[in-house]
Amino acid sequence: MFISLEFQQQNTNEKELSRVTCWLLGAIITALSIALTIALLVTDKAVPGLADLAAKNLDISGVENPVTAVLLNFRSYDTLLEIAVLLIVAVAILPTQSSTTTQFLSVDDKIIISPVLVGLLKWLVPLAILVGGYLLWTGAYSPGGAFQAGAVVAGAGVALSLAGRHDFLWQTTKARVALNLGLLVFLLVAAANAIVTGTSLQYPVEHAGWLILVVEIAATLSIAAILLLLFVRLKKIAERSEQEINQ
Amino acid sequence: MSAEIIIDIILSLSVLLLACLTLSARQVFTAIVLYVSLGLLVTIIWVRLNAWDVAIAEAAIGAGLTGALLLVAWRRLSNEAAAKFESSNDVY
Amino acid sequence: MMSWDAVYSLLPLVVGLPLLAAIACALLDSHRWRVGLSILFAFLQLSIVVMLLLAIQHSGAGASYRYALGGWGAPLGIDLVVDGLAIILLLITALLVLILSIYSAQYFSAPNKAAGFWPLWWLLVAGLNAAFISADAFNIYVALEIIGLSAVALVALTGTRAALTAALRYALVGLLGSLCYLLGVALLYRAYGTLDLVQLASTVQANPLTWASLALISVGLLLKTALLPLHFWLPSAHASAPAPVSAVLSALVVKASFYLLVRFWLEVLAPATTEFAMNFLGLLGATAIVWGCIAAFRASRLKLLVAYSTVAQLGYLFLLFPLAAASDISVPLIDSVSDVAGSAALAAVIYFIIAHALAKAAMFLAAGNIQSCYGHDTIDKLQGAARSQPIAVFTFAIAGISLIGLPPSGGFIAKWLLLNSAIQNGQWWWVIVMLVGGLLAAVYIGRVLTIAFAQTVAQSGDKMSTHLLPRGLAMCGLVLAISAVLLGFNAEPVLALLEGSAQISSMGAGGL
Amino acid sequence: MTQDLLYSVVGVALFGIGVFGVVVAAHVIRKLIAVNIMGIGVFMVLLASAHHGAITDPVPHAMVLTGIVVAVAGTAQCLWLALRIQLLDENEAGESTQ
Repeated sequence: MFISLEFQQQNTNEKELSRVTCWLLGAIITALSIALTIALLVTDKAVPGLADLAAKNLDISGVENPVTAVLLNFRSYDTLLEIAVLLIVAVAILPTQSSTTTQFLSVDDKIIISPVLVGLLKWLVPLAILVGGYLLWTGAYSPGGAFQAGAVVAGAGVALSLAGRHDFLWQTTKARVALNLGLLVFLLVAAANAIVTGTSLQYPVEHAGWLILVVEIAATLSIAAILLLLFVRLKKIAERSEQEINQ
Repeated sequence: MSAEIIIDIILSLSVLLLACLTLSARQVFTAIVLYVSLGLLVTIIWVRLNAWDVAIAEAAIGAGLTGALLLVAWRRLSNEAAAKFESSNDVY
Repeated sequence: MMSWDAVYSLLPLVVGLPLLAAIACALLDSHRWRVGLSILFAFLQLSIVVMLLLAIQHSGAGASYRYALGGWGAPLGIDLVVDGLAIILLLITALLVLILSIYSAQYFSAPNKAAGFWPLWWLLVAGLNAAFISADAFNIYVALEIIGLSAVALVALTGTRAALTAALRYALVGLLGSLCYLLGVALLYRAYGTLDLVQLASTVQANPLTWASLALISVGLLLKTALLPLHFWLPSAHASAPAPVSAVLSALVVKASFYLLVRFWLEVLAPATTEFAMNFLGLLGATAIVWGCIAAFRASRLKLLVAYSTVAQLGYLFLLFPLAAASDISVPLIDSVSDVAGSAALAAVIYFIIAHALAKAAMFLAAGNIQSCYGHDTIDKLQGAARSQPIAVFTFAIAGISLIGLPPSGGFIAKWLLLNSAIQNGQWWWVIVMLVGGLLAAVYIGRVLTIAFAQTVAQSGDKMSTHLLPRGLAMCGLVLAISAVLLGFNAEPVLALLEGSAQISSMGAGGL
Repeated sequence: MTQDLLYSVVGVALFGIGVFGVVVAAHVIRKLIAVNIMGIGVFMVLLASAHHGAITDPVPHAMVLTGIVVAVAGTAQCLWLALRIQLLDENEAGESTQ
């Protein structure tokens, strides 16, 4: 199936695969999927995975939601690297020119938008931030956490951006700090842990709760900033020209 | 055979159907809309599987944000011919 | 007495320092600060890796060390593991990163591009190091994503249409590969309830599910390693990236996924592998050698030639699998002759990785220098390059010696070891492939040198508007090329280092 | 147990559908949608494996959360590159007609 991927991409003018190739490909993939399904059906799964271990150590993890415990304590290294993944994309699409302004959020009053929208935004944005804060806080006990909270807060920014009046200046220092803060705080906490407990990313049991919260707050901020950046920059490049996007 | 399993079977079939529809949609715009609805349907399955954390993230990021990004890009890339995957000739 | 455990506790810094460097480069606004900090961090990283190397050597042959991040320990937590194989890759990474950082400091003099380059550069280094020392299957997925996304962003830095198209294809292939890998990991977790490589190695059985996940993991990693039928994305991506990025892509990035393949095939999922599959990989490798050389000969641009040469050289690495299959490398039988031959094949391949990394990085830097001088790198228009760009052409020639495998270069020793191992196993057909590959490499490198040394036509002398490059740019490539050759002169100590490290099955045995 | 098997199989099928879509589709957005469907398939296998009736294994949940975020990052990067290519092409076309 991958040979045909190559086939298609090397033939520059081939718009779509021929019908025969499509059918052949479909047949091969179906056969492989069926083989995989049979492999799944004939093999027993490990019960219950790591559920017991996670449940046993939940008491000393500093949080009560097992998923948050896995994300920010048991396997926090994955989460650390994942924030780095987000940072990569953020850096890759960040405007390159430095700016002189310091204000992150700018409002252009000349753009007239309907009063209904203004009213809606007035409610929506604080509400989203409130919900984000709640998700972040409740993540320690019940479903929620930094990613969900970050996404909701970013949603508030997306709404602002779509309304058309607000602009985000990503080259400001504030913006750059916001983008990097999550990873930075995570690294600093990891280093502090290494000094106190001797092992990187190992939280002292009695301080685990608030340390995780600190990491989560910083991570939420960065995740929200990066997700918003992704949307705003894509929107900008989709609307404007090459020169403008670097400003 | 309980009611539970029937719900699961219906959900599974509709997810598979929706995935096929998404990929075979004639218009790119339709494909995006169908993909977002697929994401929302999958969210229900995540809830069925007791994965509430994932369900929230899927709805917000997987369906919501990804859908928004695709839609925003679609406005510029809607020209089917231009956005086709072309190997660059200058390489050879 | 110095406690070696204290040295081992520096292990997380191998990932932490590059991440910190990335943040610093992203936050700082001054070009000079960024460069200074980067070179400082590169030095720090190198010294930490050297300390770890000393600690490993002190612990004796086949030693490994596990670091339980978060103090939980596998399977609940994530462990880092460093053994001889990992430390050698860390070392070559740290060395190349130092030299390439010095090169990049001069290469990216325009602040616009440099602002994007340095954070991405360090994130890529963090991803590479994370992949080398990870002992967790899912963690490797995240590390692969870091490598993939940052490599794509670095390729796109060139900004031309060719580079952006290549980057887009690279990104899609990367996503496809990662998802295949992730499905493989999901199946493994489903069946065995652990993500730790060592625990997996001791519990996996040869059953359909393991085969399925081995196949998925292999397809994912082979896509990223660009073995022959899956190589289609590599030439354009490696050829259109900025010179230091091309260098690191060819020298290290493809090797990272190869390293993981070795881990999975010879160690983690060894019970599920078959001799037939190993031979199949070897066959693909052999095809890649011949096909890559021919494509390199037909390439019209210098950087494209070097990129196709990478496809060919990657083929040699895959000869490891049939040789290891024949000698049952995965079973630690200390006294058996076949095991010695197997670890000899692994040592040869590690040697090959080091030699190729140095030579290929040198070659890409030389090609980059020629390109930025001439404003193009069309091979047919490079007449007289030897006179106007003596250092670059000289670098290219020396690196070429190592790639062809002429004595006394590192490439020669690597091929010699590989040949020996093939003969020991009685698999003479690989010997033929290797010799043909060497000959073909000589042909395509000879073609470039013939043109470069050709007398310039009289009128072209004043037509050529070559602007001078900073001396440092030329020297970095030269240093790399010369070290590729010196690697051949100093084969003894390097081999001694490999001797202890090439026992791959030590990763599980030596764990805490 | 049957629920788990059902969703595992559906996950594998979604993965297959996604692979087919990636290879066959020509438009970048379609390719990206197909990649995301592949992703959903993998996540479904993971979450189905984590589901043991009353007991739920949190580790795959964390893995899926990570995967979702990585997927959106990759999607955004691809779209960004596609848009930049599009801009370059439009500029080129604009210059050649003038």
